[in-house]
Amino acid sequence: MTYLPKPKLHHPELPKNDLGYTRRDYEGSISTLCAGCGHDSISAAIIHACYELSLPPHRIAKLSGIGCSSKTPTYFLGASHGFNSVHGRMPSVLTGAAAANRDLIYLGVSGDGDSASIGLGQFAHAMRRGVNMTYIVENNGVYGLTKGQFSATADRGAKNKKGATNQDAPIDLISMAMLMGASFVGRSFSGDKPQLVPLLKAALAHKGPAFIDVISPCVTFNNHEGSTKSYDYVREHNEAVNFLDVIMSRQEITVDYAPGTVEVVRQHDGSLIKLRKKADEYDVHDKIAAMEYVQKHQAHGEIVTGLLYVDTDSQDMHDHLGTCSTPLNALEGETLVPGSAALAKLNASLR
Amino acid sequence: MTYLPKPKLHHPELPKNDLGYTRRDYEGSISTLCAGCGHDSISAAIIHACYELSLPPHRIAKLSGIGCSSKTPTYFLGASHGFNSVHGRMPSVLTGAAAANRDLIYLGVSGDGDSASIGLGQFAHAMRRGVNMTYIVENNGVYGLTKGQFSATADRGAKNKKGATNQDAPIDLISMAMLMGASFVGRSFSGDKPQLVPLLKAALAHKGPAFIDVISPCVTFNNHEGSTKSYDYVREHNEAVNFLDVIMSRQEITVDYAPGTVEVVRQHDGSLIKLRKKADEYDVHDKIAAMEYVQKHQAHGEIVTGLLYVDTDSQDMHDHLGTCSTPLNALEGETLVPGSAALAKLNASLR
Amino acid sequence: MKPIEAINDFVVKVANVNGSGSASANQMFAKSILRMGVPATPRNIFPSNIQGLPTWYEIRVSEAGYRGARGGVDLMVQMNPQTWNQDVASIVPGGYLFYDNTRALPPGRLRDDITVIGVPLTQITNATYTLARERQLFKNIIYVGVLSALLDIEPAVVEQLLAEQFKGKDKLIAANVQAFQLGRHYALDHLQCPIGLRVRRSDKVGDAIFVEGNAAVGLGMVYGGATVCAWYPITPSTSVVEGFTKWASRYRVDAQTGEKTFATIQAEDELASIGMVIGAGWNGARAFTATSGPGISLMQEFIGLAYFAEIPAVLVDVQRAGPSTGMPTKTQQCDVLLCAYASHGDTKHVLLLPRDANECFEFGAASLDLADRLQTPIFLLTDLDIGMNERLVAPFAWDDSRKLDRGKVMTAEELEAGRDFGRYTDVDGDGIPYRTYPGTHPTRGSFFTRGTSRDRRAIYTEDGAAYQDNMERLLRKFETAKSYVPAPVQKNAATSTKLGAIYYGSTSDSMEEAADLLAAEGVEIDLLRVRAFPFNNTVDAFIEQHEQVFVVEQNRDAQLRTLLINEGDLNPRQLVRILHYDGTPITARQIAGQIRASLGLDKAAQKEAAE
Amino acid sequence: MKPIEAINDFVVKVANVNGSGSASANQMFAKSILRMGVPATPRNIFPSNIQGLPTWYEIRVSEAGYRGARGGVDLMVQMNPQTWNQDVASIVPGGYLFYDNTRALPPGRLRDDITVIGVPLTQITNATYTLARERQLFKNIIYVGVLSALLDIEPAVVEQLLAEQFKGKDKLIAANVQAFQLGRHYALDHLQCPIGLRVRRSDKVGDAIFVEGNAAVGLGMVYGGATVCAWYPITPSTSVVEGFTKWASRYRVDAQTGEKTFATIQAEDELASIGMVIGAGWNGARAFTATSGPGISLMQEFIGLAYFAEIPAVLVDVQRAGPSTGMPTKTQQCDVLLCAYASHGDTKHVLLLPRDANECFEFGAASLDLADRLQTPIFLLTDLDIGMNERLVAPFAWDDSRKLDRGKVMTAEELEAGRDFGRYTDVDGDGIPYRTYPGTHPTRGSFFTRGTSRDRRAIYTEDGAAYQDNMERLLRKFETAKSYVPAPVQKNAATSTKLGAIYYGSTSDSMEEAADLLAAEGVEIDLLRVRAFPFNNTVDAFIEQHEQVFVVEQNRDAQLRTLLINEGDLNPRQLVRILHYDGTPITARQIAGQIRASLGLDKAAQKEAAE
Ligand SMILES: Cc1ncc(C[n+]2csc(CCOP(=O)(O)OP(=O)(O)O)c2C)c(N)n1
Ligand SMILES: Cc1ncc(C[n+]2csc(CCOP(=O)(O)OP(=O)(O)O)c2C)c(N)n1
Ligand code: SF4
Ligand code: SF4
Ligand SMILES: [Mg+2]
Ligand SMILES: [Mg+2]
Repeated sequence: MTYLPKPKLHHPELPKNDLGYTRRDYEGSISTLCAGCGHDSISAAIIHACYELSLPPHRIAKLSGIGCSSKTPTYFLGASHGFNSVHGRMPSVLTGAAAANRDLIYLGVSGDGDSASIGLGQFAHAMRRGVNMTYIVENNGVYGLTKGQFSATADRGAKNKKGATNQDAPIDLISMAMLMGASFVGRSFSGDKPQLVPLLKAALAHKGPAFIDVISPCVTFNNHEGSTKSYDYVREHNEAVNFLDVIMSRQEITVDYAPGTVEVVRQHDGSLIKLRKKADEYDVHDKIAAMEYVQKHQAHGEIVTGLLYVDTDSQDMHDHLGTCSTPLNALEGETLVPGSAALAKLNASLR
Repeated sequence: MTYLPKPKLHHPELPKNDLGYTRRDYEGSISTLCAGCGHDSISAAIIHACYELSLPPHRIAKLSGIGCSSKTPTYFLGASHGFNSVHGRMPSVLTGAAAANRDLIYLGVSGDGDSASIGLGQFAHAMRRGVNMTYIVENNGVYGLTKGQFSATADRGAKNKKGATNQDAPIDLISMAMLMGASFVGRSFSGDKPQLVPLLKAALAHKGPAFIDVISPCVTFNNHEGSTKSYDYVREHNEAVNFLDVIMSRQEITVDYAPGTVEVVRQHDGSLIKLRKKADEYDVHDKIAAMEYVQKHQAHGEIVTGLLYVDTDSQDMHDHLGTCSTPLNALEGETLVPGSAALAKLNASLR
Repeated sequence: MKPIEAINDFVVKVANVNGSGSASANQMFAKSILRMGVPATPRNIFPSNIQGLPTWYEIRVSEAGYRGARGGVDLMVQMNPQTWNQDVASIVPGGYLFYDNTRALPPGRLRDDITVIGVPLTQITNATYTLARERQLFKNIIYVGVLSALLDIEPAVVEQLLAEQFKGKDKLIAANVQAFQLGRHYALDHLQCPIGLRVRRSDKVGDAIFVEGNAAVGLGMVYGGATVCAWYPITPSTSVVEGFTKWASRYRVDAQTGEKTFATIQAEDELASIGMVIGAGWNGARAFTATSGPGISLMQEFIGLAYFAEIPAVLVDVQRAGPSTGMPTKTQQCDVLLCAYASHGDTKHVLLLPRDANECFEFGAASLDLADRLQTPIFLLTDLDIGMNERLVAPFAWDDSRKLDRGKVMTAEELEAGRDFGRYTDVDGDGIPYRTYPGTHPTRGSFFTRGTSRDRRAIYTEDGAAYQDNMERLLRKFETAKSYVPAPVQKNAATSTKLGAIYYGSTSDSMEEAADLLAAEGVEIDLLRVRAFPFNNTVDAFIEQHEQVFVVEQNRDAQLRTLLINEGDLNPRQLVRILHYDGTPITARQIAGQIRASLGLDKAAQKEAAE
Repeated sequence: MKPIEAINDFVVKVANVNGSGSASANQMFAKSILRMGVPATPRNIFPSNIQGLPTWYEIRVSEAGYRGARGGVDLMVQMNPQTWNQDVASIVPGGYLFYDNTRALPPGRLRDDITVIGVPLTQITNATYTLARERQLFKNIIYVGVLSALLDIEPAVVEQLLAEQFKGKDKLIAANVQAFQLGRHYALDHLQCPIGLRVRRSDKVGDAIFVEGNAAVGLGMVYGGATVCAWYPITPSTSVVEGFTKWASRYRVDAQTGEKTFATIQAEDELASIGMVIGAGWNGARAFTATSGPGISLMQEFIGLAYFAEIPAVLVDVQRAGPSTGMPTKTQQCDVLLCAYASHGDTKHVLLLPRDANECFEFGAASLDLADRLQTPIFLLTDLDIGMNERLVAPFAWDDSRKLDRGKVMTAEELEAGRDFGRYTDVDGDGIPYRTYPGTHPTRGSFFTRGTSRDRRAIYTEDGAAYQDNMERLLRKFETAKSYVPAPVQKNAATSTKLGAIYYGSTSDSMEEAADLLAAEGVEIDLLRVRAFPFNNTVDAFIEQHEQVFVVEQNRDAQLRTLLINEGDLNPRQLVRILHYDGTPITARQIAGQIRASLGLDKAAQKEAAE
């Protein structure tokens, strides 16, 4: 953590996005995480992505559980409402919030303990339900805040600081998300901003449950030999599947990427994602193949990153529920209350 | 349910198994489920399997959650201790029980609501942990006991009795079990005794977490047109992957099956499972391929049944924990209490 | 033994098998009595089972309007051989037994102090119908036909009910009327009709409606403006959500577009359902969940979050017999204490305690206002007896000038105008701070919600003084709640008395009847029906005015009494426990018996009380 | 202002940055005082954060043996510029400030009523060491060296401690001793040593041991024969399990095979951890879990199951400040009510309330016996203050003739011999039935365990009478529990008095010191320290013997007082709330102040009480 607060004044020459906001407008209060924590890099990427997408900060709602990772929403998007709920239960709170107001952008931030241990059920069911959100797990394989116990994503055989070895099978959140029905699934590494920022942008623009697993080393409890979530390990085993960028449809200019290896994906809102396939046969629309790909590489100790699966035709929870286009929280008594005449009729039917 | 209790007297000519028990010795009290409920067929198959394996009934512990399915342990193995715990939390109770006494055989019985909705997390984590058990989900796609709401395994598009349509993505417990690290995974249909009984026997003989998903139609709330869990639907879409039988190693005689299509699997206790592959390329040891196979067929509306994956080298929770061979619940104070001399030394180190 | 003679004042009980289709026949039977202007109160007694186990339907006919369970059966309609012995035993001396005598009964099993009426129902049914399903269903209508003759119920009333029920399906009407007449004529031809028990047309029903408490809660939520309902199925609360969804589907769907102004979400469990309610409440929607005891237990952590972070939420708890899974289809008032002090740490929660379906509707709608006004979880505590039984209650009423009370919400306009916003600042001195909905204003009014301690402006802090300041404000808010919740209802005895009784919810009918019974014996009791927690100050006053106050409730540990003593610093010795908790609804006779025993009035009473 | 002069009676507080490695230096500093025979009580004050935020270590040196927090600081060791202002403000007039004056401080920020001692710590450190890690670690040892000179601590004692700590690593010992001497000599050379505060060798420590409550609980579980520990990490309970696992790994691993006679299972959450404990308990193993408030909330449903199905289980709740996530690193006694009446429906649970690490050990071992004996969940309620601070306590003791009490378990032999077994039959009249372990006998003694109601032979039933019979037996069992749980400890005042005080747990040290303070002023109070719930009958007797009884506890809502009143039917007006709940440990001064205020003895006291 940096002790001295940054000066609050805006530098007059800071570049502005389409809404006239600078990067500073997307920042939050000063992080109290350990210096060098991967989570802080993710916060920076979120700030970057929201700035570049020109999202109005106050139209984003950021929700989290409990953990070092779950603390981070305080450190970005200070003009957004945030909700640091209870351990492992952010998905349900976010689901309720999304039901109440379909017009906000929902960002769920969680840790691997929060989502893969205590929160596994809620994580899975939020995906099934098609909640329109971007769900990020800041995955370090440990419980940071409670000082270094293994989480459910720790690899079998990983050693912790005290020398204990993890014996339980690890949970692969990527495969789990695909299996549960997430319509956008990607993975990245906290230190890989060029990959993470576009992935976040694509996820934020996606309609339906977008899930991103971000490997995010805990410098205090898990960045040591034997840990499969440490910086060094991840750098070595990181096999990027593709690169991507989001172009909001109103821009309509594609970034100049090397041609030939690029696939363009059209998102719900019309925005496009361009993909650079690592392997020629990789098809981001084939979920079963994606799961196989991820797992096969995993079996070889490789972590596949990039946008791994996207369904551009997905429906979201509101489509399923058939709710009206006005956010439910904006409806007034006149719309909601049937009134005394209806009640008189109803009484009559009950005699 | 049959109102009149069966006479308690044993027929003198009933055949006996190696332990001298008859089938009746593996029965429980009279079922109070709806007449024709698939769950009753599963109870019958369990009775059959335990009888044929000559398991001493009192060395089996049967645990369940809450639901019609979870009531069934009362209806089989009356000489076993049973535990009807709370909704969705049988896996943790069973885990604790298994930790306490490694010498009993653990049978976990659950429903799809119990395991895929409220209990998803516990289900997943019990698999990860390698608990030595046979875990059966009696899967009808509905909440029977609370009268017909959709469970999390109901297919998207399924209609319930009241005409409502399920909108959420279904959970495929088979893929989930494999993903989470179950070392024995199979699926069957309550009405298919020739397949289910051998599958149960193999699972009971397996060391490590054995999971069986049994499609079990609810005759009251889910056996109607539009339901993908109804008898008729399942009969049509059931594609049996293989047949299998268990031979306890002390018998050492293999059943006379048609040769050529048979694969022999050696289990931990030395017992053999013979598999008849439906598709020549099916390999019960390849988890990733199994998941792909299951999901590909699922995508075509087909339910793959049979033994789908087995790891004959799996370790169980006690191996991971390094616990002693004597059951923990049998250890006496002499073994467990370090005594006053050790305490005096310890006190000294705290000064 | 002389057979009982009674007009418009008796108890009929029908013994059936679960899942045999008797429910709608029995309901029609009860309704036919109501349509003759005679108050009747049915109770379903059913097992935790789907098909095949015993179930009963008990109807108390009472021109005086008593709605509580009475105890004892005057006419037993025995349709289930499984329960023959216990059913025959439950008939009061001089009562009647009506049974299916198609097959002969084992000898020596009948009492000689009752009148036995055999009708070969199965034989009649099978002679007329061939399809198994028809046989099963019509047999029920046939016995209603027999009953109409035995009890002198006007056949036109039943035929009218059948016509309403199968409106549009004329063939079904005719078939059912035929079955009804089959039974009725058999009885008229072969039996002495009517028996000593009779229904006589009256005018005591008035404009009352006949409805289940759970459905009424659901309707109250529609009228209260709930837009998000998140739930997980559990007996006996499931029909709250079914009711909400049914009424909302009637009143809240755009006829053109089919778009809904509500969302009912079936969650994966109770932790998720309360989480969703809290998320929705945080985001400015009116949201509720419905559950029963086990669900409340699972929601504890989240309830504490909503209390501390001050998020509106409504929890309907339709109580059933605990602890643990207990008796899921039996009634109790056993979650009072858990709800009042739910979650770890120091907490206090608002409880609403409706007595019947009418108040279920009223308090249902009010709960959403209270949640928004007080920014805290509100518990609507009903029970199986209120929730899952149709009951005659005052008709629902709604004042069209009434507005939804959204509480203290700061708007974009106010923020724009520069109004100061501190999420946890007590600007009005009532302990209730202002909140903003997420997304309100681009630069002002955003804040971070958390379950950890923070200062008045919602900034995270571990400072003890800020923490304590906040905890004291929460107490102030709870004090404020007293003036918003429904006040207790007092009903003094005819003459001044030193005895009082405090009661609530489903106990009310029986308590008030017990007061009548006791008054008739010269024991006068002032009555105070509490309708909410925290208690209004008049409750303490009432207790102080009486030497002895009976606290009547349906649980083992006298839970409301604990709340009374703890919150009012009252002397426990003044408050006498009157308890009943075996899962059956409490009766007036039981209450009167225990009160007599406690006053040392009646030796016999002590026996009755212990029943 | 004259600088304070005090020998063996003062408070030192060290202000550090979290994660800077100061913890072990501070512990060594505290231990050096103890090794000189002078009682010292340290307290860690730390944020909910891993690295970078302020943290403090406060040591109360008290030859009289007072262990409660005192309030005020005599010597502030200021090592963290973030908290400069508040730290300087906390020094009592006449006190001392020791700080790192490597960089000049802004002017005008120092008080003139304190003695300021500047040492260029960073400069000294950096001049000697070059590696960043060395600089960070040795700076801490250097200030311990300075402190030894300032407070007259014997250097040999510190050197001996260093030798013990780094036993076998001679290079490290030498390096640390060097750093220590560096600081010490700087002080001796440049400062006036010692200051007015001094440690003087004494003999008041005796055979006391210095240990954390959580570690002691873990050790108690080893001695109590726990074989299964299932848990989920949560502050401040995590070190209970770490302690258990550490000691078990020392005493319970076969030297040859490496096989363990215990299993520590990290569950996926608290629902799973209590589920595992219940499964293990059902299966005859002694099992426990450790958690804090949020975990207890999540365990509610399972706790009700264990109560109703009567399964032994031990739950250690190391309490922290609630509600909700609250202040996870601050102390409170705020889960008393939730634990006592945990879960929906009518329930009552046994609570054990240790005062310190010695009782943590004792009650830890006893809890497993009690769970087996009473076949019910046992709560061991400690708190952060007891659990996460090392404290001087009486040494652990064990009687080798003591046997594990496995309670009423019917064996295969007894069953074989034809002894009748009914799982829920009260054969002995104490409410405790017999159980069998699964797998005991081929044909006898098996039964079905369930959370639903059943009869005395464990057969499922929805019969009201059987249900009530069982619920009454559970009450009888709770009555029986009174004679098994640790009895309260009474300590009467020197002269007869009408004032009494009831207290428990971590409040005890401060309460007993407060009684001394008040006695010195002529206010005599009889003391009763309760150690368990249900309360022994002597508690009611104690209250009846006194006109006014202060109930002293660390929560807002006077939770133990509620239990006293509710279970004893006591008059609340006799019981005066003495409360403190801002997350800091209660002090003797605060208690004495509130008691004075309540007695109207002191106007000034009222201010202090409100502090
Ligand atoms: C109900 C509950 N149980 C336990 C805790 C303690 N706890 C806080 S954070 C945490 C784990 C966090 O791990 P993770 O989600 O991976 O976040 P990280 O700190 O690693 O970023 C735990 C167990 C809690 N706050 N609430
Ligand atoms: C905590 C809790 N919530 C809800 C319930 C109510 N409940 C009982 S069984 C059940 C669903 C059972 O469904 P499933 O497991 O599929 O079993 P089935 O009856 O279909 O065999 C529910 C929701 C409960 N008993 N406990
Ligand atoms: S403990 Fe680990 S996860 Fe937590 S802030 Fe520090 S580095 Fe990050
Ligand atoms: S309701 Fe369905 S699942 Fe339950 S017993 Fe009946 S048929 Fe079986
Ligand atoms: Mg983590
Ligand atoms: Mg089901």
